[in-house]
Amino acid sequence: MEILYAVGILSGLGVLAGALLAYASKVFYVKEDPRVEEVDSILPQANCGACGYAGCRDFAKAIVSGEDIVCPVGGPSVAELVAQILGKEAAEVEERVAFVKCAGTHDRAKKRATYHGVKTCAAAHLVGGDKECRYGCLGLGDCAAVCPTDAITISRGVAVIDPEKCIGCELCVQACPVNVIEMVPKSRKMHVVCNSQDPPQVARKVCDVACIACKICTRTDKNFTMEGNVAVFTGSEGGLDTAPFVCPTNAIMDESKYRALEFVLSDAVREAFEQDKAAYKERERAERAKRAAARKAAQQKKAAAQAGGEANPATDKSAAKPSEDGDKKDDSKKSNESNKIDSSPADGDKKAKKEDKAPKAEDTGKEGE
Amino acid sequence: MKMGERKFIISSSPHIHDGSLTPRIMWGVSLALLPATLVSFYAFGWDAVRVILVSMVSAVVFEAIALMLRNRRPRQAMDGSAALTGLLLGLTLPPGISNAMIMVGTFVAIIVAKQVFGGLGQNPFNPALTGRVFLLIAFPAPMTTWPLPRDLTSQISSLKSFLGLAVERHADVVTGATPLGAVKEHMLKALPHINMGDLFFGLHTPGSIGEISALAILLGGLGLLVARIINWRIPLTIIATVFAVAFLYYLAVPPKVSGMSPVSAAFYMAVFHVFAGGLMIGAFFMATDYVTSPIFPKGQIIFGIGVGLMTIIIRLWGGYPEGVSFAILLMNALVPLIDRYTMPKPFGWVDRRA
Amino acid sequence: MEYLVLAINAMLISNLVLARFLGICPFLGVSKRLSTAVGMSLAVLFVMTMASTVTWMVYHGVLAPLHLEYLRTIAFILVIAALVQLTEMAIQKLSPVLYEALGIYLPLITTNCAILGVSIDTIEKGYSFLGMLVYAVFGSIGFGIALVLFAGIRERLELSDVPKSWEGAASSLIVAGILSLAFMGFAGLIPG
Amino acid sequence: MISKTFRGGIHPYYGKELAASRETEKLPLPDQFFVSLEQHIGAPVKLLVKKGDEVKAGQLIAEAGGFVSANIHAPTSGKVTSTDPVDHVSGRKVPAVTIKADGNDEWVDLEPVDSPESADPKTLLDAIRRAGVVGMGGASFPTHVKLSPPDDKPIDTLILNGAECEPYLTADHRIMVEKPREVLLGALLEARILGASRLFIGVEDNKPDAIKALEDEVEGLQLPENIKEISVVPLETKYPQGSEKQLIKAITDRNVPVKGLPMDVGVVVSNVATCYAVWDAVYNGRPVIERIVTVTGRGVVEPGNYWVRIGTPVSHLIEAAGGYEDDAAKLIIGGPMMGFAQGTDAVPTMKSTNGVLVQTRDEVQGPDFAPCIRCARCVEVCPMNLPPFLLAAAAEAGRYDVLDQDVLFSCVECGSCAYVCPSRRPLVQFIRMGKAYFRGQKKGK
Repeated sequence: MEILYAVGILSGLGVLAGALLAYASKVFYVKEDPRVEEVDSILPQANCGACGYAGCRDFAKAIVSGEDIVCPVGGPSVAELVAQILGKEAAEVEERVAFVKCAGTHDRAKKRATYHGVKTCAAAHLVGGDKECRYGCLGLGDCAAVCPTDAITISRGVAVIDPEKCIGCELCVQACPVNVIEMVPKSRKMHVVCNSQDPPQVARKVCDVACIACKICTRTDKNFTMEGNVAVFTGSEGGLDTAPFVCPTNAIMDESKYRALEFVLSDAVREAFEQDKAAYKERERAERAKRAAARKAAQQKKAAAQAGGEANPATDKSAAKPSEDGDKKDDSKKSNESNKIDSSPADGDKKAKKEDKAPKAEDTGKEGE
Repeated sequence: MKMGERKFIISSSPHIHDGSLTPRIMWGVSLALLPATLVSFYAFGWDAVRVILVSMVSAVVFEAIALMLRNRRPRQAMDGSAALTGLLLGLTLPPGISNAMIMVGTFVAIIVAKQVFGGLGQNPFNPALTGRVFLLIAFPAPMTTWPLPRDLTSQISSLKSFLGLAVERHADVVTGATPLGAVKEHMLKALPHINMGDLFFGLHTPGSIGEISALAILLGGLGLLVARIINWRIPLTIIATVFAVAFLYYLAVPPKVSGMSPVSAAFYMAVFHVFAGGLMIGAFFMATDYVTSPIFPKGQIIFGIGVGLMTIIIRLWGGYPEGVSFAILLMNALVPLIDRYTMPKPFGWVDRRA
Repeated sequence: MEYLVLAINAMLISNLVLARFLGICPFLGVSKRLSTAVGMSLAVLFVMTMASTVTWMVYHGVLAPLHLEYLRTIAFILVIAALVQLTEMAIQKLSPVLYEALGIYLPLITTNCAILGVSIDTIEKGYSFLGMLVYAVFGSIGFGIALVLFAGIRERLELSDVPKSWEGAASSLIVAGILSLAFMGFAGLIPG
Repeated sequence: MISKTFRGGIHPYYGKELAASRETEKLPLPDQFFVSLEQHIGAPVKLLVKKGDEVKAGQLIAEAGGFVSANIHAPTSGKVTSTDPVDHVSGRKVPAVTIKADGNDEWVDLEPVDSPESADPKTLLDAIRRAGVVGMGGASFPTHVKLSPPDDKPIDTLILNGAECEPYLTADHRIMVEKPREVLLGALLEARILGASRLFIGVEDNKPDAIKALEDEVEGLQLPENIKEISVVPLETKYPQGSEKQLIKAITDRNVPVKGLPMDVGVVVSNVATCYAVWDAVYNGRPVIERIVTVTGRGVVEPGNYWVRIGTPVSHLIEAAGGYEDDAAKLIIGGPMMGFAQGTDAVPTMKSTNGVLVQTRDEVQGPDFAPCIRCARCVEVCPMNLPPFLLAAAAEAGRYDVLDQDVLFSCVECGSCAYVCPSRRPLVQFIRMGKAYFRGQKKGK
């Protein structure tokens, strides 16, 4: 009998409470958009705050309420899914990664002082940093400290970002006091590893790998343009894979060949690069010699035949065609020609060109001095 | 030399310093505890030396281990803060306590109360007191066994134990009650006769090894005040509060002290509360710990009054005869809030609502 | 006087969190900021008073007359859960301002064992209705004191260089432990 | 004599004896000048010369780029050889005009103001503006702007800042001793422009000779009508007595509000060297191309004071002071409390360069900084009543969200806190980090 009481009371209480709640949920109904939950569930949940909102949930609320925002971490895939839920067109989101525009390691960039004090970039920047170049990476790792994925390595005084680990959250960009970190499309493989706006004559003095505004790259490759005193890669395509070789100070890096980490930091890789570059120059010279020989032969032939009379560059080119990437070399050749007034170290190149019948092997190693 | 050839050091201003240094402060405070240490040696002999040495050394060792685990230079353990914690803890222990218990105490003090929060400067609670309170609650009996000072048998046994000769160390030790314990026990009955001189000089009263002599602590405390390592606010307010509340209490509940008028008896008991137990060392050395006390002047006064109040409340009404440790720990917990609400306004501050 | 003793006892000596270790979840969860700690304390005060009242009435009005005392735990859980839910909905509708302030804590309170603990305590100890009220109110004030103290310390710890392995709950629990040690000083403050 | 003062502050080793009694010498002209184009607070200047131009001393080479800006003149005659950036005391590199001196030091024709005692304020202001006078105590705020407060901020008091509380520096001290009359005449001009009726000259009491010289001069001075009260006020020798807000508090007991300026309480503060420059600009029509610089410290052989042309490389100054001691380790432009440490001596002097301090290795080296032990010394000495330890801790932890910007920006970076910190914490640097963070945020970075 008692057990019946117990069951009765409990069920009574339960039913009462249930009824009350059911009634209350009607009376006190407050609408919340279910899409917030949905959007939240597809966000990366990194809660990094890179979007400017306090976590993914907040972002979800904001985007559902009509804000026009994108999740920089999630990239296009997330944007598309979100757009599906909201029934909107996905905004074009290009996947981007952060890149440090400086290769001025301790041995390459000149020091102007010894820094004492708080070992962060923000602090060192207050007194101008210890590098002679004021545009370079301070190397104290404020960016690495904020990186949520440990994509940043600090070594020998510069930060290098692993594009594979980078999720594009831009926290490092915000943390960097010298603004040496830039967001670049992940697909871009060609980078100028210099941020210096110093005039060429100054830049040259303070760092071995500075962009010295010689403009050779911009002339050989239309993907490069000058922004003030520094060249930048602005093209949409991959760029010519010879671009790094024409730079007299080795300030252009081809990421498809070298990982940034190694290119900036590893002596071995740098050496390998130098060898590639020397080989390229060698090829270039041989090519020129061949071309010149061909031209000479053509001229001689023409002279001999005394037909036509004009030595058309087009014929020259066709003569040079048999070698691989003939067009590109033609570009660089043009640049060399138009470079005569420039006092850049590319001089050596020109001389070599002028005396291209007898190429000098020792030229190669001296670039960028 | 050519222009620009010499490379200099760059750093943020200012470029000069007054020469003060944290380790120097820490060792300075330790030095100020020298009188109390000497008295303890005189009163308890080698046992006092043993307790203090074990406490200090184990504290430094624990600190060094913690620093190594955190990939810091273990040399930082010699910055004096761990040694000071060890010394303070040792001075608040009864002389008969075993080495193992001391080490448990220093472990709690250094590892649990300090290094867990990031080491020097980060601990919210006074490490030495945390260690002591932990011991008090974990080992109530040994922590409240008080050998009489200058007892010949205890002296001999303590020397033996110090030299590692004795096995049964505390077999013959004569114990007694601390004055505060006696007062607590007899609260409702007649009070025992207390010799104020003994209390002040501390040579014949049982108690924690470093707390018995009010004079010795006072000397050290004055030293700290003169050296400007501490200021008057916290110690003075603690002592004044304890004195005032005790005086009022004994006026309301007159103690039976032979041959005294109620007022002078109340005064007598109030003075007694100031000199007895750990109040002096607490007021001058524990409550003034930089890390765990308020920073702003107003806050320091609030803190001092709070410690005084809690102490006397626990002493008069609570279950423990002594309340200084608890009082300081409780007020330590309040420090962040006190700091928050006593922060002075910047020079020329204009109220934003105005 | 009897109620004063009860109040001090509930608030300090047998502090819900620090002496009886009830309600540790919200104690750790909502003590990151002082402001949220205050909000939580108020919410607990509100819910605890209400829940204790209702459960007291359920017990003395329904269970006791029917000699179903052994059902109290399950019955109380039911009642408290429904009550908190109801309160949350009501507040959300009736006072959005209050909801903004307390709302997020209410679901947390559902699982706050301190509420159930206090409800059962008042029955166990046989408090009168007034005694129950004093106990619930001061018990929750004690909870609030512990929470606010704790939040203050945690805010300070946020600027500290806490070792990575001890960050968050680990060091918080140590703080709670030491705080609890300190509160033991109140033991025996009131005889009985 | 009771010396007035303020709350907080410190008593560092002053080191003034090194150069205080050394009479100011004319520094021989160097071969090359680097005239920085960032010598004031405000809008950047417009460059008027180019590489290859010949210039004369006093010739305008860069024009103020707005009202809050200041002209820059050539320090000597010669040829502009470059306009590349050079080192700036702040540690940055900024555009500058490099002039190769021809050694003749030919001047342009100067245009002094006729009968300055009766000239109207507008003419005076214009002369000051043309001469490119800026605050020469270190702030380098354009003086003509400071002397043109808005109409709703009437000025009744002009305070001459002769406190020179920075240790080691004696440039202001020397100018007060050597040119008291000029300084006072300049101050009277300023007072007249401002319409101030009270003129106080605040001097720290460790410079009795300067106080005496000024008092003597005040007595012999023919006071214009507008001045009702004038006195030399001895101040307690305590750093940072010369900080504007503290100086005003000590002398007039007025509190400059947070985020406010002295003019909010009816006061303008002017450095004594600025007054001299004002006098020079009005009475002689000479632009600011020369000032007194103290070269001092244990790291130089022979400390002294020099009349230095603006743009002179610091290396040249050091040479004049006998060169470096072997253990020179730190080169500071300004004083040891607020000066800027330099990487090299290629940095040029500017209008605001009042001293060059060279410290030796043992003065520079100290232990690394340790955690804060909350000893509250920084709180005790902070003249602005701030909690420096807290501001620094927040900045160190990157927890800028707990910082109140009004409190943070109240900090005048005097360095008293870091000076007394037993944990050797670079509190000022942390606070500056915090400020830099918020400035960056404001810029929308």
